[in-house]
Amino acid sequence: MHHSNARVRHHVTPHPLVRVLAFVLFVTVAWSATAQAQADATTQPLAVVATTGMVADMVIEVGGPCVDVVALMGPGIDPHLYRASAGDVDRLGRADLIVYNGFNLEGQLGSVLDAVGRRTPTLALAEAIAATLVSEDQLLEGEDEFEGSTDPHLWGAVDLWGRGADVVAATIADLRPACADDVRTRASAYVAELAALHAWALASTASVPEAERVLITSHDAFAYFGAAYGFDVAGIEGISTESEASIADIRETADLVVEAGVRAIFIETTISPRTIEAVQAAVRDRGTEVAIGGALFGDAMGEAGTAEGTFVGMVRHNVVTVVTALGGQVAPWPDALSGWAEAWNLR
Amino acid sequence: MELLALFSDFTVRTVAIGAALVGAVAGVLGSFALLRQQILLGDTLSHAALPGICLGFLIAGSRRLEPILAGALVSGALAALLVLLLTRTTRIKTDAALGVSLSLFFAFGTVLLTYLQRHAGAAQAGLDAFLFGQAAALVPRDLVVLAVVGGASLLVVVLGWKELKVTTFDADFARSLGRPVVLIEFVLTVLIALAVVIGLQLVGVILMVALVIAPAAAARQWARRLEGMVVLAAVFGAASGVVGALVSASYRGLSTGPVIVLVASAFVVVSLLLAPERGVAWQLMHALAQRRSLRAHRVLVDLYRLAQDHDDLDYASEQGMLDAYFGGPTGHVLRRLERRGLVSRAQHMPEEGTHWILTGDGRRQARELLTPFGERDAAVDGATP
Amino acid sequence: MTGLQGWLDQPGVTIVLVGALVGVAASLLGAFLVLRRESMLSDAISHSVLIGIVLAYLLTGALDSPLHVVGAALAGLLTVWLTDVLVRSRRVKSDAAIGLVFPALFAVAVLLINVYARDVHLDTDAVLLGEIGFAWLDVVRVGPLEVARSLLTMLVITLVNLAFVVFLYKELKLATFDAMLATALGFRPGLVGYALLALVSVTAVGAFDAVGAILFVAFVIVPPTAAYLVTDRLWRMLVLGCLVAVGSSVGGYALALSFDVSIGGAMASTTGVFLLLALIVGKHGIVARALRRRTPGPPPSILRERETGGAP
Amino acid sequence: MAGRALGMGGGMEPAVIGARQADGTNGSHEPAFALHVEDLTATYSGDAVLWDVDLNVPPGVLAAIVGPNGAGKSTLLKCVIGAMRPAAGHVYVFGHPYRRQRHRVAYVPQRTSVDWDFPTTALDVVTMGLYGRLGWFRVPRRRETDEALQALALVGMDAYAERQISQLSGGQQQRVFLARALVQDADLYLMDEPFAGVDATTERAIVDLLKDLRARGKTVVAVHHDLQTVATYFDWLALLNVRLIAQGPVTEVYTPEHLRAAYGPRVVLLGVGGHAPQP
Repeated sequence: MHHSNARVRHHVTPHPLVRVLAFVLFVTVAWSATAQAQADATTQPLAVVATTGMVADMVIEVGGPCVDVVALMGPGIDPHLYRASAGDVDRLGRADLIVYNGFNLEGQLGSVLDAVGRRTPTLALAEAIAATLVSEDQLLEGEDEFEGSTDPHLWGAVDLWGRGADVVAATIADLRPACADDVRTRASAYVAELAALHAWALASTASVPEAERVLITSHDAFAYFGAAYGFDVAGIEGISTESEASIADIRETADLVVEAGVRAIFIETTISPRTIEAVQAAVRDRGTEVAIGGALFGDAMGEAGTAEGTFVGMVRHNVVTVVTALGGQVAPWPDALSGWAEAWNLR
Repeated sequence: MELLALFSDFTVRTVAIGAALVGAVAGVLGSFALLRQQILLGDTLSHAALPGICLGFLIAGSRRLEPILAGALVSGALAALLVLLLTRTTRIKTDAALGVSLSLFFAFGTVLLTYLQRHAGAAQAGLDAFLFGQAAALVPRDLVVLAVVGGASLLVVVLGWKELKVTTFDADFARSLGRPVVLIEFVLTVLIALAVVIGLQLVGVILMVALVIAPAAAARQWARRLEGMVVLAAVFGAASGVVGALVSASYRGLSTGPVIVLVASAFVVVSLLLAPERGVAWQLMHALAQRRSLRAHRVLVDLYRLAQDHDDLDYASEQGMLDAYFGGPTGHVLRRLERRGLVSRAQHMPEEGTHWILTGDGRRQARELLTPFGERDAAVDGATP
Repeated sequence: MTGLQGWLDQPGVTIVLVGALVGVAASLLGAFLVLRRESMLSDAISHSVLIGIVLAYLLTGALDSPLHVVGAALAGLLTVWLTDVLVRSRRVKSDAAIGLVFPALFAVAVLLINVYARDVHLDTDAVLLGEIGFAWLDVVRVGPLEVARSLLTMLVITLVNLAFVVFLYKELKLATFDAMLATALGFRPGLVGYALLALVSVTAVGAFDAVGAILFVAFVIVPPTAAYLVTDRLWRMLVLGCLVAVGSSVGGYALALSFDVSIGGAMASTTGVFLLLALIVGKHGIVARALRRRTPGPPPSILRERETGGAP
Repeated sequence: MAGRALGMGGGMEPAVIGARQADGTNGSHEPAFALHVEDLTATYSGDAVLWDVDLNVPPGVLAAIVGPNGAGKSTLLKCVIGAMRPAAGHVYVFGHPYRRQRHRVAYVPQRTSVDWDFPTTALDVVTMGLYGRLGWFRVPRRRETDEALQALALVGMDAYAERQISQLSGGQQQRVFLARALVQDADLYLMDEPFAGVDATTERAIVDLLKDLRARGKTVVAVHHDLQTVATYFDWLALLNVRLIAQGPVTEVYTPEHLRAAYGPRVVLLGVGGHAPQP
């Protein structure tokens, strides 16, 4: 499971003309092809299309060899603003299972996926996790006055996110009964890993002085993170990045930084750093300095093939960045995750 | 007062100054585009920036402002060239050429965006902000870029003022004077593209169109000379920027770009309504006065003709008959004419209704109305016994 | 029936069909817009319908209701009417009027979203950029078949547009070519024009899900323009425009697959390929024109003697 | 026929008064005027381009409306066909409002008012003249095409029937427009600058055509700008410069005084006043 990225499919791009001819062929023999595809469906690994990297990582960890996972929204892609390419559409069309985050994280694609289910089984992971919660209080609402908008950035709280493993396992087991035992074992192993990660994150963040526990980022992606690890969070933009930041947003954030004596603020990898830089400049004008503490992975994970391209590595990066910038001390890496660290040559 | 207090805030000041710079430059260059009836070129240039932004990013490999602006400028210039090529060498008309150029460049831009999304990894994040505007995120460094680029284009306008002016008013005449008209047109197009490109990150594509058009259109209503129009457009543009920034700063959640555009549009509406001679309000009053005097003149003439028909210049016409002759009620018109001493009431038997007689002044004026160019005096008088 | 359903279940088939229908519906009307020199109105309409959608949302609280189509169509007509008012005031030229109206309406729409729907998924991008790639995911049941919603919508819109162009062909032609004669003969060219632009608005709304505003503009303007360079007959221009649209849909999808890029963007870009082709081979294209300039034209025709009439 | 024409628009004659009281029919069955314009005032955003114009064109004449640029000549025709709403006044065609007489009127707009790049043929343009007869929704068929071809033959353009209209010369385009008017078989022909930008041969052909129309009892009202030819081409004349300066038979109206009243004192004219123009 530690070499999970290797399984993200690389598609070969043939000559355009070949593709044009192939397309014509594809249209003319369309329905016989469908019948063919259905015939050998049960023997192949389950073709899963996941929307975000976080969701894909979960499915890869739990599904193991039973699944063949493609993530649509790679590193640096803001899910709120994602645009599909033809290849993505093709992959969605061939998928046996579509796993997405839900709660409107994926913008247009999410609202479409909410409505479907006939053609392909779908799983809204964050929404499924929410359904397992005993208390509604653990869910965070959007700041909007409209009812029913839930903050979709659930993965910020590692313990919450870990609950998804069993949901994913159950879904895969439903579709591939032969894999049922395998995925359940993998799920419980992954849950244990995430529990260790959560404990490490708690220990690390606890070292941040009480006065420094303010996390300011480009947009409101860290509410669950803040609730789980004891930070007051503020984003310049709202939960969705679709509306542009206003002058008042910048000013209020700058005022907050000055009042709370915040020593570092953070950019996000999927969002232009300009708003954070504007806050920094405004703070400087108010007579104090605020550092830019580094780039956090808010809505997407890091580049494939790097440690930050996995969920564990992404959380590790975020915690280390926040804790270091805000004057805390990072806790020792847990033994339960030493295998992961070795795989990525991290010690 | 409260708005002024806002100005002391750093962010508000930065955005307001930036918006004022963009507004002023857009106003000046928009004036030329408006007069040359090339105003929608701004629309095309704004949309055509998208592939340039993507290519600038691809080539430079980073989100640095300069290469991206350069890319946007180049693709804008190419789009303008396409418009020129289509209109000059085929029978395609300007509007279609603009639309073709706009939509094709933008379509290619979206293709490039998805390509970058797949192939450029994390580095491409936030590229759309260049297109959809992020006024609030201006920092002093941006102001320097805006001031340098804007100042340079204004300098070009000032230095080439005479050439620009004569080309704008009459390109054929300019050509006959031996001016390099094609070069001047090219420079003007590049300047507009430049204004659009520096404004894009401030207000976004669609709203940049408004900033090119609105201040110029508002200024056009007031000014009689090109000089005045250009200066006024710059003032309107800058004022839209400042007021828009202040208003958007005073309410949370109001994006700056759209507010600036609405302020600029308000300048247009007010100018359309109030500007002397060109203003709608002025025109309405003028039209009303025209219609009123027209009615009065026609009643006078009708009275005069009825008198002539009866061979009696002091003939008293009954009001009901005048109504029929005129084709509508004439009472209020007659009363107004009476106040001006052009007609007077004749006392007849009460049950027959009011009768009206032309006074001496009234007769003179009616005769004048019937003989607008003098030559027919003799004819009319000759017919009068 | 299962055969047909099997076809419709193919994402590629649905996507290409939706693209082709958007293209046909748009270019049928676009031919007249191009000839009336009102191409840019399609750009204006496609932007300002956002305010119709926002207002419909604020009224109903639903992100997806039939009111959206009504609201958007009304917003499109509002744009046209406001532009008309500005032009008739004779204070601004028609191009400036277009450029004044739609950004203002768009700005109002964006601010309404800012203030009332900040965290709701009602984004400007969705309207401006659309996503044809997801069209096949959203299906509705029609009798025994399950058909993509936008396929159904676009089919209806295309049929309405086709009926409009076929039944009012003569009126549209006259009103476009010679509005003065149309008035003199008692046809109402103004009314015909408004009907045309109302249909453009409705088509724009239908096309948003599929290709987004800007790409819709490409389908309105580019195919008829390409056809305009090739033929000298209005009906051929309409047919050719439709063929270009269908070809762009098929070709664009193939190109999008081969380069793994945005489908809608590739379809719209492909219309440009056809325009390029028309510029090269069309009898009014650049090449033909350059050739004509080099070879001397035919001598001025000798007018035939009149056969009848005239005083003896 | 010229005897029916009025003097100089001063409006003293009983005939005019009679016309004002009724709808222009002058009481008799056959209307006195082919085109009767009454107190017509038209404005563009408040400024009058036509002021209180009374025009009375008797049937069966070739009438020219002449005046300097901006005199409101084209506006007058636009008001007649309802393309522009006048601020005041009425228009009667053969004694009735225009709307009820559409089938008796053919209108030839200025050649430059349409886009000749429009993808269509000469034959198709001529067929447009029959659209009014067809009404809404009905499409032209064989019969209409044949009529259009005949009309094209009348102006010597039948060989160009299938030509795209931009491939025609200016004169040929004007002939197509005339054919389109002819095919309507109207009683009143309104023409806006029929001689503008045409070659000498076409000009002569058009004149012959107009005279042929007159011989068949038709009435022609044409906006004309060439003072030198007006007296030879037309037999009835209205001088217009926002107001009506004079109207009546060419022989009476085409005088230096009237022309100076319309054009100002500096107008230079050849052969005016002395000799009577050929009808």
